[in-house]
Amino acid sequence: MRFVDEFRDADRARALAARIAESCRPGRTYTFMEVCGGHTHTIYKHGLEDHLPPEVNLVHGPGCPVCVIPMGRVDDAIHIARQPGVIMTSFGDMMRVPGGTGSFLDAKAAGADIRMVYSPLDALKIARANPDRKVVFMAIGFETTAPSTAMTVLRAAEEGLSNFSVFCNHVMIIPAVKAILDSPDLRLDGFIGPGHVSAVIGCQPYEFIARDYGKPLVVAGFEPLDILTSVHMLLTQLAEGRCEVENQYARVVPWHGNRIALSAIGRVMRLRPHFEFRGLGFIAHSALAMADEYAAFDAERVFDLPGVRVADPKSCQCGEVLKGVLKPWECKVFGTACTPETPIGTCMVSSEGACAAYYNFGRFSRDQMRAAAREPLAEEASRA
Amino acid sequence: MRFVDEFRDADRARALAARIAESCRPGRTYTFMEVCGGHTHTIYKHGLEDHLPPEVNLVHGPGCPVCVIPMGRVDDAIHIARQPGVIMTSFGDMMRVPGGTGSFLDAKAAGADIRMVYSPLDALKIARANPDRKVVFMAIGFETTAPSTAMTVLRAAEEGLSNFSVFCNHVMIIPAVKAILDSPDLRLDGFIGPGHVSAVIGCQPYEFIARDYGKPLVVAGFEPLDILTSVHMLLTQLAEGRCEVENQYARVVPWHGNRIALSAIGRVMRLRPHFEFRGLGFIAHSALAMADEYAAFDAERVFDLPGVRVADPKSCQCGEVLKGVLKPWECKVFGTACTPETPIGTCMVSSEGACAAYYNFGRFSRDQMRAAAREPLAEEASRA
Amino acid sequence: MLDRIERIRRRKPVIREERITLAHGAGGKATHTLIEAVFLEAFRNPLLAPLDDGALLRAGDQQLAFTTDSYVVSPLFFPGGDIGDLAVNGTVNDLAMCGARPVHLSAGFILEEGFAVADLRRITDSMAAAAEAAEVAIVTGDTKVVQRGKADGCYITTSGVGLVEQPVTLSAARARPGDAVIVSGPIGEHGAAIMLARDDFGIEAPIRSDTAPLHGIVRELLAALPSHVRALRDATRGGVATVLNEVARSSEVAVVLQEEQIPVRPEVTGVCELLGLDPLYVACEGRFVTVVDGEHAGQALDTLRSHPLGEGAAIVGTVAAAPAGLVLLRTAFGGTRVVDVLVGDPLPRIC
Amino acid sequence: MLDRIERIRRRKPVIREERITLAHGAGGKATHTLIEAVFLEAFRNPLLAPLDDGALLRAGDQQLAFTTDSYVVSPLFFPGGDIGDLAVNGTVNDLAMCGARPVHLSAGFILEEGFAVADLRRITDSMAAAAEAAEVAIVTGDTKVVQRGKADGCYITTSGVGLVEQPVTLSAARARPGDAVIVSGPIGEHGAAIMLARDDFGIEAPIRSDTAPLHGIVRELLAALPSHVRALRDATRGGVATVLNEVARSSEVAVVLQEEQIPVRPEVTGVCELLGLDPLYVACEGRFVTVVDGEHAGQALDTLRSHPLGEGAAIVGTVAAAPAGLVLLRTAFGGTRVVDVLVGDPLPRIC
Amino acid sequence: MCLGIPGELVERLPEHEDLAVVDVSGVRRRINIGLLADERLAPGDWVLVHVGFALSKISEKEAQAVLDYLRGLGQPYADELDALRASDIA
Amino acid sequence: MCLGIPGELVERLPEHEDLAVVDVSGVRRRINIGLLADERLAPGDWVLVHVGFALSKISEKEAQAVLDYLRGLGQPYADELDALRASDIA
Ligand code: SF4
Ligand code: SF4
Ligand SMILES: [Mg+2]
Ligand SMILES: [Mg+2]
Ligand SMILES: [Mg+2]
Ligand SMILES: [Mg+2]
Ligand SMILES: [Mg+2]
Ligand SMILES: [Mg+2]
Ligand SMILES: [Mg+2]
Ligand SMILES: [Mg+2]
Ligand SMILES: [Mg+2]
Ligand SMILES: [Mg+2]
Repeated sequence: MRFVDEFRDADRARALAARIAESCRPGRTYTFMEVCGGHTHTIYKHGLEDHLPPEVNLVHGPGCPVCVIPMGRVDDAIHIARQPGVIMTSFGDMMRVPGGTGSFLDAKAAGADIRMVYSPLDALKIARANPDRKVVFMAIGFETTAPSTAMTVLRAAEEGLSNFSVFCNHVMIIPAVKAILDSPDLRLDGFIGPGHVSAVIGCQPYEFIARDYGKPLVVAGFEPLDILTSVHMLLTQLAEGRCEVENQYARVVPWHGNRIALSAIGRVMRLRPHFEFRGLGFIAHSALAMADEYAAFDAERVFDLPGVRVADPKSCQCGEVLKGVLKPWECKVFGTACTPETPIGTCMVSSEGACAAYYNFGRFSRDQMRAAAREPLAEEASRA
Repeated sequence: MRFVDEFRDADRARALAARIAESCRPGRTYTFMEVCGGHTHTIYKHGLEDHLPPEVNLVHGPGCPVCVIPMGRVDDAIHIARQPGVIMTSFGDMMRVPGGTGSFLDAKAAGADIRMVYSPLDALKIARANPDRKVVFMAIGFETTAPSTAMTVLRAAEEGLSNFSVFCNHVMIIPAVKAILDSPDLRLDGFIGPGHVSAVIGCQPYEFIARDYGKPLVVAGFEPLDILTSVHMLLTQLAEGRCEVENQYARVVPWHGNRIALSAIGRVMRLRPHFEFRGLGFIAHSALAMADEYAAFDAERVFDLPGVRVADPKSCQCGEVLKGVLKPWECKVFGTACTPETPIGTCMVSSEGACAAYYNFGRFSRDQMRAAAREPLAEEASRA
Repeated sequence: MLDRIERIRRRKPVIREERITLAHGAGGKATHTLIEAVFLEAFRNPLLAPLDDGALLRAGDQQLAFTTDSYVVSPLFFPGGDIGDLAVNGTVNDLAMCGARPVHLSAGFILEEGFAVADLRRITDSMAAAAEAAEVAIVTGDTKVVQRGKADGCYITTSGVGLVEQPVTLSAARARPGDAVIVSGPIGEHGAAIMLARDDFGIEAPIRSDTAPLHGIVRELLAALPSHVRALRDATRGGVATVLNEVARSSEVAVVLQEEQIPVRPEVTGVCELLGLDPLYVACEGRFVTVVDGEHAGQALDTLRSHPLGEGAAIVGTVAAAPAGLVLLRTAFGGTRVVDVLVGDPLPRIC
Repeated sequence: MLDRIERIRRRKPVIREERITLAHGAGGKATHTLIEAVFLEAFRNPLLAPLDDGALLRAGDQQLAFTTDSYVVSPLFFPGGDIGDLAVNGTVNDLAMCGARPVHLSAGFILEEGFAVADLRRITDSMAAAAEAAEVAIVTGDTKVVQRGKADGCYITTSGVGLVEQPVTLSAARARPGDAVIVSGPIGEHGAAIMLARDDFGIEAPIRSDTAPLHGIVRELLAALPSHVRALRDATRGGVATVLNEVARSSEVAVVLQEEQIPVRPEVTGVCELLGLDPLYVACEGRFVTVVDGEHAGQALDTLRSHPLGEGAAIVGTVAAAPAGLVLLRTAFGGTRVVDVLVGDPLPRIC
Repeated sequence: MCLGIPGELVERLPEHEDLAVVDVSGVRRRINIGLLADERLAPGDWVLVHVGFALSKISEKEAQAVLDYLRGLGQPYADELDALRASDIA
Repeated sequence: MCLGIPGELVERLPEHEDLAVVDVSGVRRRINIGLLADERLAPGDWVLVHVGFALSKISEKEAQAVLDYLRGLGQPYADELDALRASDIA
């Protein structure tokens, strides 16, 4: 088993789609939020909504770390990158994210040494190879990614590297979901829970959602059949009157998460009192900073930061999109002033951002898509 | 008066040539050495020998600073240039001079930061602009150039620049001429003295040549008429049985030289006990090093130098050429293995080197040249 | 909403950036914007306007094709090729895509001070071999040397002149509903090979660049279907997705692809998965896309498959009338999505 | 001794260096050695062999000229021009030197990440203006972007196709004894302007680049003397001295120059004196050297002088039988000297 | 960002206990398996790779359970499909 | 190396007593005149420029003396030339 193709099978999808359609109570519509941007990406990439009946409506949540980073933090990162002798390292996803004064890509074009890495360990490699430079890793991501940053810092400390630091922007999924749940304008019937975050934190932390907010949640994998299955599991819970946390992604997600990963985070990082999420505003205890013991690796202490909060552009409706209140195309600037080429909001940058995913992969009514796709392949035609 | 064209006039040259021919005692030949490479350059560039009778023979002396620099010093300079953080600055003349392991140009191609400058003051400018780099000036030249280096160091000291140093290879003309005079295989009737060196040291230092060695010397300017005039003055002295130091270049050369220049050298530099001249071997008291008071600006003390003496290639006959014993084309490798493109000896590098000057500008019997030059210009032909 | 977006997509492109970024060279939207807003704007003339692989010119009674490309690939040597054969094949292919027989090439070298002469010889040797294989002569050239630190070893610009011997009308603007879309072999191998050769990501896989001269296979295709080939495009920077978007936009048609039909070697899939890339956007240097009359698609496929460079050819989609200007993908999962033009991705230099 | 040297000078060139140095790009001996030992060796073919300004090709009933040059001048903007008009004029001129009417140009851009879009527009605007002035169209192009620190703002490679409309046989190998050597105007202004624009030497002078398209003046010359023009060469890298050495060597004749006849503006003389350079080796970008039948030299001169770009034309020398292969200069001082090919001088990048 | 790829562990590297090589469709990369120190990983095990780290050991049993669940759900559909095909042929 | 060029001093610069501008055939460069501090240089004076320094003040009187010497030497030659030309015309 490769754990990929098996979960992309069209025949299985069609069978499941039929069951999903049957599971909908006539006359009722269902709105589920997929919390994680990875799910958003999968949904659009595979055209998953073509398998959903009109009664089932997916809204895209705040789980794209690139989408929630506030502009001021991008500006701070660029400020660091511009200091003499600095090499800033970053995942490719961050390169086009706009701050108040442009993106990493712009700063790089203007002379900053900013390099794309695949792993924080690659940043460490760069630090070792450039002892006379200060190498900073732009750490972003939810709990999925935070352990990798933590392990990298532990490694740097072990090696006694003195020219490596982390600009820590790790955020946490539970406070973000709670902010969504607490927002007054929201109507959701359940959650598709983030699979890879859960590989670290486990499923137990979601229990309050079922218990206190009465919403079912199914932790889901990232192949399209995983998501369809999760939709079916949510519908089944609702049909059966249950409201639980279920784990569709048990092949990857242990119920109690990854102990080593959690303890690495615990050693290297500490909870911030609050942190700004783009569009959602300040959320208490929602992000991680470097622990005092690792102050030497904390770019926020190694460098003087302007730390200026930058208000989101007026026209930006990312907050509503992140809360699932607006569909991407309902934003006033979607596809006109705001495109992946010229993003106004961050949801238009990462391919996991709801707006970018919809712009790149969707941008069509399901009906039009289906009509176009009904054309037979020419080979079939000419051979027939 | 522009002090240039007036001294390049062909009519005046032809008149003077007639007088020179008349001044030769029938049956006798005259051999004069022009000490300075600048004179060699002028002679070939203007085709001056076409105005000399066959009885007058010019041989080219050791006064080309690029030609006398020993290979080991080039290697030392390249060693400095290769140190991390160093910017080596040099006059263009030095770029192709071969050491034992290649030239500046090769070292530059292999990654060293070596920059051409017009003046040592330009090196100082580079040092000011690059406070985090160590800027070294490759100082070469006879007394003409040494005062500029000295003034530059005084300026650097005044400004308190701590990233500037001089790799001092300044040499002195009198010991070099004395070495020539003392060599047993030499037959000279007189000297054409170096005009620009003399602008600094004056004419008085040459008096021992007339007094102790019985050879007349005329300090000459660098335009072709200056040299022709000096030849006439030498012939006149010989005809009149005089043996003196005369100053043909009084418009530039004061009899006692330049007091400020000499005192700048005296402050910043000290005499070396001995120094190697390529082809001539070690000569006592023939070169300058940085004085102890300016040790901070002395690249020989700032950097660790290999200081390895490199033997000249076996086939190299530069020594004989520098002493005037061989004409360039009499060297076994002239124009074949040794060309300006692939110099074996240093006389083939600078356009002031006798071999390069002859290769670039001469390379012909005077008869062939004259025959070719006799062809009328086409305009004359077609308009006639 | 869709109309509004389409209006925006079609309006005169404007460069908002003050400085050139790597995105402007990635072959996607930013590249197109740069070309249209700066180069087309300045040089506007009827031959340049179609922005095809090359320009078609008339010289006496002869029609010529003329094209140019600069090659800045890093690293210079990679599994399956080097900048030298890339520079020859790339220009040969652009001529072939115009329906021309490549004949003469020029080569301009920009060398960095310090570049190893032995490497230069390796490059010129492989250019010579590629030229011989492609039956072209390198007839004129130029060499410049720049200071160390002002280039990356060696850049090569080749231009090519080809003869259009049988009059064919090929253009990205000629696709019509019912046509078939064919790719000549597995896609993305060149781009994947380059990414791995850079060794930035610590990934290893047995992937070789697909660089190859396509004039031979194209000649056979045009000979077999002289009047049924609508468009030819080599799928270089920006990959198959970019080429098909050009077709959809120029012809005002929809292109509908079938995911399972798209030939991708498993190793290329693996690299794309690890790096989060889509093989449809990864460059080829020896594959092309052709749009042919749907009724002759089978014949076209057979012709391509009988050539060594087309063994892996496949019909990957069809042309439909609507939604005009877009490329759609029927996914293996049974859904449908848009395949848009690449938004400038800071990928490594691949050509 | 002379024979021995001549044998050595004519023998197969060998590159001794392991690495490319700036000398290999300076247009002198090292450049020739590189071209002959590497490029000619690898690409050897009859069209390339003559190493003229461009290659002459046949296409149907039409003769074409094809040429390429890469432009890496630093700084990009200088008094009298910029890299843009240089890139157009340079290629137009190489076509004109082949006796062709320049018609189509390609342009390949290599841009450095961070390059100002406004500067790029300035460059493309001046290319467009130069193309219009030269009556050519830029019909195809390419753009690559390289990482910051891997270029110097902007490099441009242009290639050109021209039509040879009246059959003329022009070649550096056609000079014969009795011919006249003419330069079309004062020399060395481009190279001097670039050196000053770099501001490395702290020298200031009112010198502007001479960059200009020469197709018009050449057309008039060829129209006036259809069968008496032997050779045309634009005196770019390496200057007039290098061009004439090529003539002397290819035609196996001597070229004898008269120093006072060589037109040099006083400011250019001043710069050369200060820097110890010889104007004969300093590049022009809007001057050419022509060798014409000696009996028609006066007519050629009158024709050139009646064109605005030839007002300063002058007959500067004659062709003699011996010493074959060499350029001699009768100096103003009344002597004679050899004017050899430049030994690679690390001069700044000028084109 | 949360991109995680299943890969097969093919080799543990001697130079560091945290280093291993995974294979994804014939493509190999070194990854850090320090987060799975509890799992006693061996060649043949599958792991989920995220930014160069193995985040989780993948359970084939659990994967199979999902596929079985789907097969169960799909049975009526498959039956229907078979019926359709049968009627088509007829 | 010992290249020295005559230039006309056209301006002394206010920012430093050692700085001046010389003109060589219409070409201007800043040079250092510190080695000629004894000479009280003023615009119109000619100096010999070497590697950015004025090395010597040029004496027009001495230059003229050389040219006069040459004229003296040349007189017989000039006479001869005139005679030749006269005979040619005849
Ligand atoms: S269209 Fe742009 S501004 Fe609007 S929600 Fe999406 S990303 Fe934000
Ligand atoms: S030919 Fe070369 S080796 Fe011989 S003397 Fe001249 S420079 Fe020296
Ligand atoms: Mg193409
Ligand atoms: Mg092209
Ligand atoms: Mg191409
Ligand atoms: Mg050229
Ligand atoms: Mg390409
Ligand atoms: Mg030319
Ligand atoms: Mg050319
Ligand atoms: Mg040219
Ligand atoms: Mg191109
Ligand atoms: Mg040029």
